[in-house]
Amino acid sequence: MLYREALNRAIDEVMSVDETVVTLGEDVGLYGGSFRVTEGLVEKYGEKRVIDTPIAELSIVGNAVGMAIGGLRPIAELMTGNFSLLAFDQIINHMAKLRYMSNGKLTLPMVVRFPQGVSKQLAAQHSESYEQMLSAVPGLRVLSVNDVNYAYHALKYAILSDDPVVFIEHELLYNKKGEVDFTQELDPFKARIAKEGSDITIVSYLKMLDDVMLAVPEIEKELGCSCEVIDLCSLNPIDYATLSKSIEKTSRLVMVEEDHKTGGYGTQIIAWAAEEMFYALDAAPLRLAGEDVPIPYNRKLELASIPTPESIAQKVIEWGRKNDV
Amino acid sequence: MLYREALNRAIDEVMSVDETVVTLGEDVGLYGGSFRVTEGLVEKYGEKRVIDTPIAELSIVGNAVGMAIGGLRPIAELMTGNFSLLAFDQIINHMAKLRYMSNGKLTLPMVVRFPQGVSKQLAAQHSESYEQMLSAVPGLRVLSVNDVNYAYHALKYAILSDDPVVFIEHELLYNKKGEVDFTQELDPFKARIAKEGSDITIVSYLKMLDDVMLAVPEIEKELGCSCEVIDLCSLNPIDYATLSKSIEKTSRLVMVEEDHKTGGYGTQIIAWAAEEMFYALDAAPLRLAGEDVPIPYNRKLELASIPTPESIAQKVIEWGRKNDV
Amino acid sequence: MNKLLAEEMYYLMVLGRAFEYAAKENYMKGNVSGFLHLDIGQEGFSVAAIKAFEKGDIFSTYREHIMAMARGIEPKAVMAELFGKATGVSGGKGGSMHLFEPSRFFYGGDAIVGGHIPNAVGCAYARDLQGSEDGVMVIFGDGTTNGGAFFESLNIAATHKLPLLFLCENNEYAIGTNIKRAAPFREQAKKAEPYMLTYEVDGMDAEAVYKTVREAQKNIQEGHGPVFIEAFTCRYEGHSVSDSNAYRSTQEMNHCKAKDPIKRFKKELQEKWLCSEDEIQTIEQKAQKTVEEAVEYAQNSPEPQPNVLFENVFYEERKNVVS
Amino acid sequence: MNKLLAEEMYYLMVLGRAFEYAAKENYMKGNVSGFLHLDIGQEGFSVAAIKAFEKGDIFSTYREHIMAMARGIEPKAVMAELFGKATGVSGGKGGSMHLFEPSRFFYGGDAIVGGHIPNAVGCAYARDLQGSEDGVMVIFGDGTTNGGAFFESLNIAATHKLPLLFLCENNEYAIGTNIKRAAPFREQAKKAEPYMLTYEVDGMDAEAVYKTVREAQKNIQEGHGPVFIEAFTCRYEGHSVSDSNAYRSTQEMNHCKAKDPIKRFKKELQEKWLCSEDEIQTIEQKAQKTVEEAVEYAQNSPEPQPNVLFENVFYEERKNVVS
Ligand SMILES: Cc1ncc(C[n+]2csc(CCOP(=O)(O)OP(=O)(O)O)c2C)c(N)n1
Ligand SMILES: Cc1ncc(C[n+]2csc(CCOP(=O)(O)OP(=O)(O)O)c2C)c(N)n1
Ligand SMILES: [Mg+2]
Ligand SMILES: [Mg+2]
Repeated sequence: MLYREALNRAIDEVMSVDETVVTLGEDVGLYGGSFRVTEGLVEKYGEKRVIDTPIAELSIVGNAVGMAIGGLRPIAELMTGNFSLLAFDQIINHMAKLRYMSNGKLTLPMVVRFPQGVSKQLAAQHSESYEQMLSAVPGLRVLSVNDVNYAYHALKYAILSDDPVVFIEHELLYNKKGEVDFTQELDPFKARIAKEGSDITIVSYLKMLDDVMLAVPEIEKELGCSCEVIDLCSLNPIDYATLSKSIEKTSRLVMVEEDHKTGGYGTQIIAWAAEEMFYALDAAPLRLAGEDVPIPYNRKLELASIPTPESIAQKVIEWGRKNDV
Repeated sequence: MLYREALNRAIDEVMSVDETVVTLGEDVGLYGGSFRVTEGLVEKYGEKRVIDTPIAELSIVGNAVGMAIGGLRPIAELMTGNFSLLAFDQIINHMAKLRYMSNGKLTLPMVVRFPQGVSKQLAAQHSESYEQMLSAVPGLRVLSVNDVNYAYHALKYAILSDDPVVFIEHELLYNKKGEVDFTQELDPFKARIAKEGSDITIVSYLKMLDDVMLAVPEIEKELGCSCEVIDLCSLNPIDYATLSKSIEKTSRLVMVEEDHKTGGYGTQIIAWAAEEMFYALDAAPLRLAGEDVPIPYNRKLELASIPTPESIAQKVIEWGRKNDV
Repeated sequence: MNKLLAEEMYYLMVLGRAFEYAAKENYMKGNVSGFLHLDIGQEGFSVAAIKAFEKGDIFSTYREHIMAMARGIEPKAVMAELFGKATGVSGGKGGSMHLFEPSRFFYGGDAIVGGHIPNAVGCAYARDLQGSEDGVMVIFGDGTTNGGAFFESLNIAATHKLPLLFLCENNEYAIGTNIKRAAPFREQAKKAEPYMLTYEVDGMDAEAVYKTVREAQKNIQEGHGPVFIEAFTCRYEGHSVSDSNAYRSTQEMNHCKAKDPIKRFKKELQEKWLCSEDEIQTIEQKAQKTVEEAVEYAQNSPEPQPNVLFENVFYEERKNVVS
Repeated sequence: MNKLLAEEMYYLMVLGRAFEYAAKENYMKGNVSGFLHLDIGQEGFSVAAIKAFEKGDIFSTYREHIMAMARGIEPKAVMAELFGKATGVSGGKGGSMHLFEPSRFFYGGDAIVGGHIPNAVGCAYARDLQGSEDGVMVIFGDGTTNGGAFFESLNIAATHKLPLLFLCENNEYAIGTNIKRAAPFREQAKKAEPYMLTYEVDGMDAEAVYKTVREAQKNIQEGHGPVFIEAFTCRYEGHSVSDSNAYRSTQEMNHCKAKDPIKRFKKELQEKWLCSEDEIQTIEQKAQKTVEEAVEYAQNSPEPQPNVLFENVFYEERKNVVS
């Protein structure tokens, strides 16, 4: 099953049993969704539950908030995270805060989902990552999974949860293949150990995790060590328990992300480790991230602006040598 | 001179010599500005250069971008940072990126300024801090000064700079008193040593720096140590040179900010230190920040949600004792 | 309208005004803080609109104390909220701008100008899907009709023929900026004309507001889609308690106060509903007493417990460390 | 219009179409990537609008190759940009959606639907302040007229009587969503009517577009404030090269293509301007050759240097570590 099919299946299953679930967004209905995540749903559930919206992101999220207040469980799709900026007021000032401001009188069972990140030459206004901003907002859960099985379970959880969830996907993951275990009970807030190891803890998430996995064989060969790779899955809350267990074992931490180096999401992981795991660390942690530039169109420049399997391997090996790994 | 008067003076001086400078925002003209920063300007420069806008933040910033393209030097005021969310698309996708996407053909000499932070019981939709988001955007300079003298010099610099600058103020600093040295040449991107010391480096900025200064005497007394306090002034770029010099001297780092603990601005400072200054640090760094909750209205809850001079003193002392400072 | 309702409305207006003055007084004393937006001068509008929109959901702005009370939220729970007390309608976490009571279908107080309008659209969508008839009313000021959220909502509500009543309180000012300096014309209903049926009404005339909202709701109930009402009003005080109101001349203020909605409605009570001076006094005294009791209640109520700070961030209290 | 201009316009239309097909071909070959939005079917509209708006600033969307060339940007610099080469109009950093040439007052290519409209408003403000007469033109699609940025701009432009021409290219589709499913009516000019003078024009008729834009610019130059033009057009291809266009029936496509703007303008050239078959062929060959040369140029141009990645983030290249 493809990643996008797993998402489709999760939405479909929930819609088929709970008629309060609706999904809305640009081209999610008749067109089948820009990335085909909502394909086939309008035929099954009709235009009143699979709602094509105008190009009005502030309203897409704002309407979803109102639908949730009115007793529905909306899933709002934004075509890409880049357009989520137009909805930041609704996401941050409304979706995240209404429950708290009302002292719990309002409940907002809703999901905002979108893909993000560097795809292929979509240029600066279509290639950004926004998890660092959204994971810093109290009142939002942020899920962002790499794995196909997790995609199914995490999205299903998000829809059924009574809390507002931002569900971040990646344009390059939609066609990823994987098995889904439909019978499993899976906690989407628990980090996934993508690979066990004993000498370096490498933390990543979303698409970059695949690049890390591609880099690992060379790292292990060159450094003669074994890497433990952790897929965060939930960006907020963070499963610190899994992280600390791993760091206690390896004493070394590497964080890899696609976001920019300055202020990117991984600063939270490194800052946490510096505060809470300082004495467990044998070496300065390493954080690999994108350059501090808007994403350029040209393919070579674009690839030079973010970590790649090659650059990850190279930089971790360099760091490993310098730090006696 | 008050902080807000220093800002007013900076704008006034530049407007008087450069007629391409305009300022726009809600109630900046006839009303004199919500926080009186633009007081008196419309009388001097007329309604065409001191422009009252409708309540349309996306347009306020979007128009400023267009004015800059058209050869003006706009200063856009947003009533508070909380409303800047409505303008995030223009700030991030346009103001920050147009120069890069055009390969330098476009230049955007503009400033977006706003106050932010916890004032007094303005509740969740009026009390947030957004520097962590905006400082993570390549293409934006972010200045946020604590000191009255710096307020004057940094804003003047920002207006005259050919780059887009986000200038973040704090509602509780506007009536702060200080001397301005008009003859000084001051680099607003250089951090300010608010107090020299030898044993702990405390980094902060904006309003929280004043709270740190209030906490320092007790910290020094209780721990029998001397604190060096650094006011970042520029949140992006960061003056790492000043920071590393201080940390090399003290071997200890504390970061204090008003933003939330998870994903707040200070994660960048701690993550940088962990990566680059790890072997210079004798103790785990400490980061004091707001709780991970929306800001509540009730005064006691509100104060419990952010660091205060008392809580800063208490937590630094506790940390110092545990870490043999 | 009948006599009983007229009396109730008069009671709510008088209560509203007394409440607002009491709130102001307690702001001066330091019992109330933050932004405090008073509805004095607009009581007729606020009470009539809410009472006319009998059933259905209501989304309002930050200037909503009187509306909340007209919707049946206890004055003491509103005053306690202004005092930031645990007994407040939002437990002391929301304050003046954030009064919520879903059991009364009142989703009150949004402090982002225009931010609640897309929410109301979404709720109208939900009601439509659920087959409920009463629809949704969203209330906002003239300064709100220049922002993207408002426009997008007109378009969406009209496209889907949603059961939504847009109610614009045009007091001609957004803080210190007159509407004629923020829009090309004074009448904001013009903006809605391409999309839906519009009405203009004198917002200082409670009876007229009542009738217009009734008619509009009927239209909605009959499935004709959204409606826009513009009510011209006047606020007597500054934008919030901290605004000096210096941008309006004494002349303008006098002109504005001459149309007092409470005096006008009192006359109607007397002339049309034949209420005696006694009956009216009884109402006024009751209102006064209710406000006094509300203040006392707020004063004596406990502060929220410290741990409340961490409660209701989420519905499911899930620890940050999961396993 | 005179014969010379008519010939130039025809040249630009033919050039435009050939350019777009060449771009598509090179996308299939992998020389061009990212989002590629073709303007085929709308050449008459794009060329006529730009030529009519002789002077003044232009802000466009991502579907702007032909507009950029009509404004005088070299076809080879546009093609090189699509190839991501250093010689591209944006140095290979922008790509198809981001063509900028301030020396020709063309601020191209915004990829955020509606995002460029507030920028155009700001630029019109600047021109007004500077006393320049020609004003600003902003071009956008029918799908853009449902978003907040568009509405706010109508209001602001009208309030300040700015020299701004809103030009809506209504091809009835926003990707796969028909305008009638995203707005309550097909004609988007209705939305502008409360604010400004509006025109509707057949966007497949280049001459009509030319005349309307001329008239509108004259209006602006005379200081009457903003104007709105809606041109009904038809795009022949999918939204972008990666869109299969499956949501439009063959019948709809045939109907649409029957109005071909190039064929129509060719007829005008022949009948009104008495161009000979020879003259026309010369133009067509020149256009074809220019496109071929543009592709060759793009192909042979160098990639950007690696260090370009870090350039032009800021105007002042200030190091992160200051002291
Ligand atoms: C998005 C946003 N921008 C600015 C503000 C600041 N502000 C609060 S109320 C207000 C004026 C609103 O005027 P209007 O809509 O006419 O309502 P009124 O206060 O007259 O009832 C402004 C500018 C805000 N709260 N939210
Ligand atoms: C804010 C935003 N939302 C969504 C998109 C994705 N998108 C790109 S073009 C487009 C359709 C625009 O349609 P229209 O305005 O009619 O222009 P056309 O493509 O027909 O020329 C959409 C939805 C975007 N680029 N920006
Ligand atoms: Mg008003
Ligand atoms: Mg279109």
